[in-house]
Amino acid sequence: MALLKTIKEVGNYFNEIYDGVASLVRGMKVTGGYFIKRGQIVTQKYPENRATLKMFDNFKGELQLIHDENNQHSCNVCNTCARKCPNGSIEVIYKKVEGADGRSKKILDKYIYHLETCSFCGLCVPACDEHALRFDQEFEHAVFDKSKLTKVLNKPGSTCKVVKE
Amino acid sequence: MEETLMDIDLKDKEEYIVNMGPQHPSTHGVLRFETCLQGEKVKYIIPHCGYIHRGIEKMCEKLTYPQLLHLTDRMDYLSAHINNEAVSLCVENAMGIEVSDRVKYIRTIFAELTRIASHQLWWSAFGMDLGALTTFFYGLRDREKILDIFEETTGTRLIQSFITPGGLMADVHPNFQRRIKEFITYFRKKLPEYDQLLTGNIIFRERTKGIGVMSKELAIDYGVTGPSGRGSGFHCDIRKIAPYSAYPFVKFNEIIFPEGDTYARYLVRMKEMWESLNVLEQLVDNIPQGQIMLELKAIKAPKGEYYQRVETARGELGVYIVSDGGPSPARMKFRTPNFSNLFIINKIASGHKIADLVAISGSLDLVIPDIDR
Amino acid sequence: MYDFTPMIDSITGYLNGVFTPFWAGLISMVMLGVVLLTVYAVLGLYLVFAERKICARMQNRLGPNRVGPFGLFQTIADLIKLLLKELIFIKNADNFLFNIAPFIVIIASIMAIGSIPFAKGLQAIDLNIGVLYILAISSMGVIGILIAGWASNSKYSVIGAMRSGAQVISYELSVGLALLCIIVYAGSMQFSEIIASQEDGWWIFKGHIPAFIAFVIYLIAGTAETNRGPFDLAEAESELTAGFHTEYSGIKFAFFFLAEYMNMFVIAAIATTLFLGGWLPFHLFQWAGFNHVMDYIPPVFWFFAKTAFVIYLMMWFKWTFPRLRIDQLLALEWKYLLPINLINLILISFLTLMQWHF
Amino acid sequence: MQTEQLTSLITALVPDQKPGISKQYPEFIIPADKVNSLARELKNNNETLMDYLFCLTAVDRKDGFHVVYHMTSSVFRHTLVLRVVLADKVNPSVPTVSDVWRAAEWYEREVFDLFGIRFENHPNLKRMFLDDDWVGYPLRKDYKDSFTLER
Repeated sequence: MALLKTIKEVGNYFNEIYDGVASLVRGMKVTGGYFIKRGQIVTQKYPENRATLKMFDNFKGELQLIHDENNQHSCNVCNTCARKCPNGSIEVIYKKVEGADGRSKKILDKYIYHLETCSFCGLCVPACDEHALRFDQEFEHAVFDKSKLTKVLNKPGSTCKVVKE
Repeated sequence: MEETLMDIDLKDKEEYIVNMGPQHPSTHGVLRFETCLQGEKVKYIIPHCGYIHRGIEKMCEKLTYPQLLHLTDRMDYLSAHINNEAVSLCVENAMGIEVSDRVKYIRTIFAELTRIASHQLWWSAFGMDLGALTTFFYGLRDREKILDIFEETTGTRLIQSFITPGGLMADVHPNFQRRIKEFITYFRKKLPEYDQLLTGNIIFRERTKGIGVMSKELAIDYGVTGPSGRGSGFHCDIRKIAPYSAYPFVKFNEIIFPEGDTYARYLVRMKEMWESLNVLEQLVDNIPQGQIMLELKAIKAPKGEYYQRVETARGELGVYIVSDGGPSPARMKFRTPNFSNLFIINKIASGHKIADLVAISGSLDLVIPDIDR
Repeated sequence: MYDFTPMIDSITGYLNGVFTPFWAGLISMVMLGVVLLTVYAVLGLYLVFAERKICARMQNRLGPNRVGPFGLFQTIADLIKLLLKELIFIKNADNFLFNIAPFIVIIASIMAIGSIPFAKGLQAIDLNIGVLYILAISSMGVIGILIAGWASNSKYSVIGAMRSGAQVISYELSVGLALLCIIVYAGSMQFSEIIASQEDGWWIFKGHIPAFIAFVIYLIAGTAETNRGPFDLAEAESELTAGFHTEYSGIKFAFFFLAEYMNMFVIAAIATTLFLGGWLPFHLFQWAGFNHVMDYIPPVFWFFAKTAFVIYLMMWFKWTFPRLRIDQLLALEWKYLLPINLINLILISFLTLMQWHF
Repeated sequence: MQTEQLTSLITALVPDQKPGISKQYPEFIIPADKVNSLARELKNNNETLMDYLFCLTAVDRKDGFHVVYHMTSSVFRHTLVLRVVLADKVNPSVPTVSDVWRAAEWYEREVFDLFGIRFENHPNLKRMFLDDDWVGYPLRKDYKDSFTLER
C-alpha cells in the first residue's frame, strides 16, 4: 500500500509538471500566434494618418459657434448656455446698439469659451434654442501657452442672423 | 479594538516601512500604502488616501442636478455611465417620474458595456500587476471596440455624461445595435484567449490561489461589495436585490464564488464579462420605441431625502440626496464602492509577500478617484 | 571552408614580425578589445531593438518606427539620450560602491563574451576550461547587482538586490548541472572540442531525451540568471518600481540595461554552443546534397541564427508569462529543477558509459 | 421583517424614538447615547441581523447635524435607517459604531474629516482626506473657503 501511495505521489509530481508546462504552452500559443499572424496590428501611425483620420459625427471636440457662408451666426445673447455650464467655461459678452426702430438691443460682442475648464458635458449645445452651437471635430487641443485655450468663438466681422427684439 | 494597528505610534519603532505610492506602478493612481515589511513579508498596511480629493460632494451642493452629473463621471471614471445612471435614477425617484422603456433599455445596455469595458481594463492591469505585460495590450485592444461604440453615440470615450435625469442626452446612433452585435461575436471569440493567456497559466494560478482570503463575514463587516464581495460568497448584486432600469426584464446569473481568495475575485470578473454579454444579447434586439427625454419644466427634487443603490463595475454605489426642494441638492453623498473595498487590504494582505500585496490590491480593482471623491 | 584560424594567425604573425613580442601582444589585445567592445555595443543595442519589435508584434503594436527605417536607429537615439542625461548623485548613498556597481555588471558580461566561439577560430580565447570560466564570470554580475542595491540607499533597491542574490545563487546550480550534462557527453570543457564533438550531430538531437531536458532546464535557469522574463523579480516594476537600479540614471542605468541584454546573449550563445552545435551548419542524416548546401552558409551566420532563435524563445517567455513570487521561484529551483537535473545527470552518465548516444 | 415589526422592536429598545423624514426606508430618529447599544442589538438580534452597514454619513441641517446610518441585512434583505440629530453645532459628538460594523470605522473617519463630528471611542479618529493641519470642516454649511466656486 505504501509503495502504491509513493507511486501515486510520484505520478502526481510528474502530472503537475505536465499540467504546468501544458498551460504555459497554451499561453505561448496565443502570443506566438499573434506574432506570426499578419494584419493584427491595431495601433495607428498618428501624425501620418491625419488626412484619413476621421472622428465620429457626434464627437465632442471644441465648442463652435456655427457660422454660415455669409459669416452669420445665430446667437441672440440669451446667456442660457453660460448659465447651463457647470464650470463657467462660457462667457457671453454683449454690447448694446441702437436698432433700426430706435430701440436699443443686445448683440453679441464676444463669445468667450474657456477650453481649459470645459469638461465636455455637452449641456450647452442642446440648451441653445437657436441651435447656434455645436461641437466640432477638432481633437488636437494641445498648445504651449495656457492663454491660447481661452478662445473667442465669434469670427471677426460676423453678424447675427436673428435679432432679438 | 484589538486588531487595529492604526493607532500604533510608528515613530519610536524600528520598522522597515516602504511607501507604495503615491506614485507607484501598482496602485493605479495616487494612493499610498504605508507598508511595514519583515523581509519579503508584509506585516501591516496603512492605506493613506486623499491625494485626489476634489470635494465633489461639496461642489454638488452648488450645481443643479443636470450639471452635477458631469462630476459623477469623474469619481469612478471606469463606470461613468453607471454613476450617471445612479444619480439620474435617484432624481427621477425623487420627482416621481418614470422614463420610457426605450431609455431603460439603452441605459442598461450602456451600463453593461461599461461593466465589460471596466473589467477588460481591470484584466489588463491585473495581468500587468502580476508581470504578464502582454495582457495590457490585449485588454485595451478589445476595450477600444466598446469605447468606439460609446464615442459614436455620445461623442466622448471615457466620461460621457450621457444619462441625465429624465432620459438621455441624445438618441443612439443608427449603427448602435449593429456595432454591439459585432462586438458580442468578436468578444466571445477573444475571451477564451484571455483564459488561455492568464487564467489557465500555472504561474498565475499559483500566484492567486489561496492568496488574500476574505471570508464572507469579513466582506459583509467591511462592506466589501461588487465582484470582490461576490468572490467571498456575499450576495451583494444590487441588480438582483433591488432591480432597476431594464434589469427586471432580463435573465442573468449573479456570479458567486465562495472561496474568497484572489483567484475567486478574478474568476467572478471573468464570468461577469460572459454574463454581461448575455445581458447585452437579450437587450440589444429588443429596444422598444419611446421617448428619449421626458419633457420636464425644471429638474427639482421635492423636499426630502432619497437614496438610490446601483451596481457599478466595482460594487454598490449609493447616491444619497438631501433636498430642500431647490434645483440643487442640500447634501449629496456618494457611497462609493472603492472606499469600502480599500480598507479590507490590511486585513487580507498582512502576512503575505509584497508580490501578493500587489496581486490583492489588483484583485480589489481599486479606482482611486472613487475613493477620494 | 570558413576557417578564421589562418587569418588570425597571419595577423599575429605579422605583428610578431614587426614588433617585439611584448608590443605585439599589447597591440593584439587592444585590437581585440576594440572589436569586442564594438560587437558588444552593437549587439546590445540591436537586441534591445529586437525585443521591442518582437514584443510589439506579439501585442498587436508597431513598435519603434520613428527613427530611421522601421525605427532601426531608435536604440542608438536612446543611447545618445542616456549618454547626455544627468547622473544623479544620491545623498547618503555609498558613492564609491554606487558608482562602481554598473561597471562590475558590465565588465562581467564583456568578459563572458570573450570566450564565446562565433566561428571556427573566431574566438578571443579558447580556454580549456571554457564552460567553467563562463559560469564563474557570469555569476560575477550578481555582485554588481547586490552592490548597486545596497549602495543606493533605497528600500526598493535593497529588496530587489536581495531577491536577485537569492535567485542567482539558486539558479547557478541548475545552469551548472545542465551544462554538466553536455560536458559529460562531450568529455571536455573546451568550447572548440565541444563543438568538434557535435560534427556528426548536435547534442540536443543525439543526446536523446536527457539532452533535451537539460536544454529546457538550462533555458529556464538561464532566463532566471539574467533576471529576465517571468523571473524578473529583481526589477519587478509593479512591486519595486525598478528594483536594484531604481536610483540609477543616465549612462549608469544604460550599463545595467545593456548588461541585461548581453547576459541574455551570452546565455543564448552558450546554449547554442553546447546544445545546438555552435557555428556548425545544420545537417540532415545522409543527404549529402542538402548538407553540402548548408555548408556554404557561413558559420557566423549559423551561430547568430541559432542564438537568435534561443533569444527569441526567451523573449517569448517574457512577454507571455506572469512573474513568479520569490518563494515560488526558489521552490521551482529546489523542488523541481534540481531533482530533475540530478536524475538527468545520472541518466546521461549511464548513457555515456554505455556509449548509447549516437 | 416588516416595517411595523421593526417599529415595535425599536420602540421596545429605545422608547423615545421618533419617526424619520424619509419615506423610502423605515427610519427612526434616536437619541445619540443609544446609538451604539441599539446598533449592537440590531446586528445581533436573530430577527433583524442588520450585518451590513452600507452607508454612514452626516448632513448639516438647520436643527443640527444629522448622522444617518443606512443598514441592511444580508440574510433578510430588509433595510433600515437610523438617524441621530446632534443639536450642538459647535462640538458635536456621537458614540462610535465601529465596534459593531468595521466598515463604520472609515465612514466615521470621513465624517469627522469633513464635518468635524467626533465619534467617541473611535480607535483612530484622524483626518482622512485632508491634511492634519487643515482648518475647518468643508462640508459644513458655514465653511468659508479662501476661494469660492466660480459659477
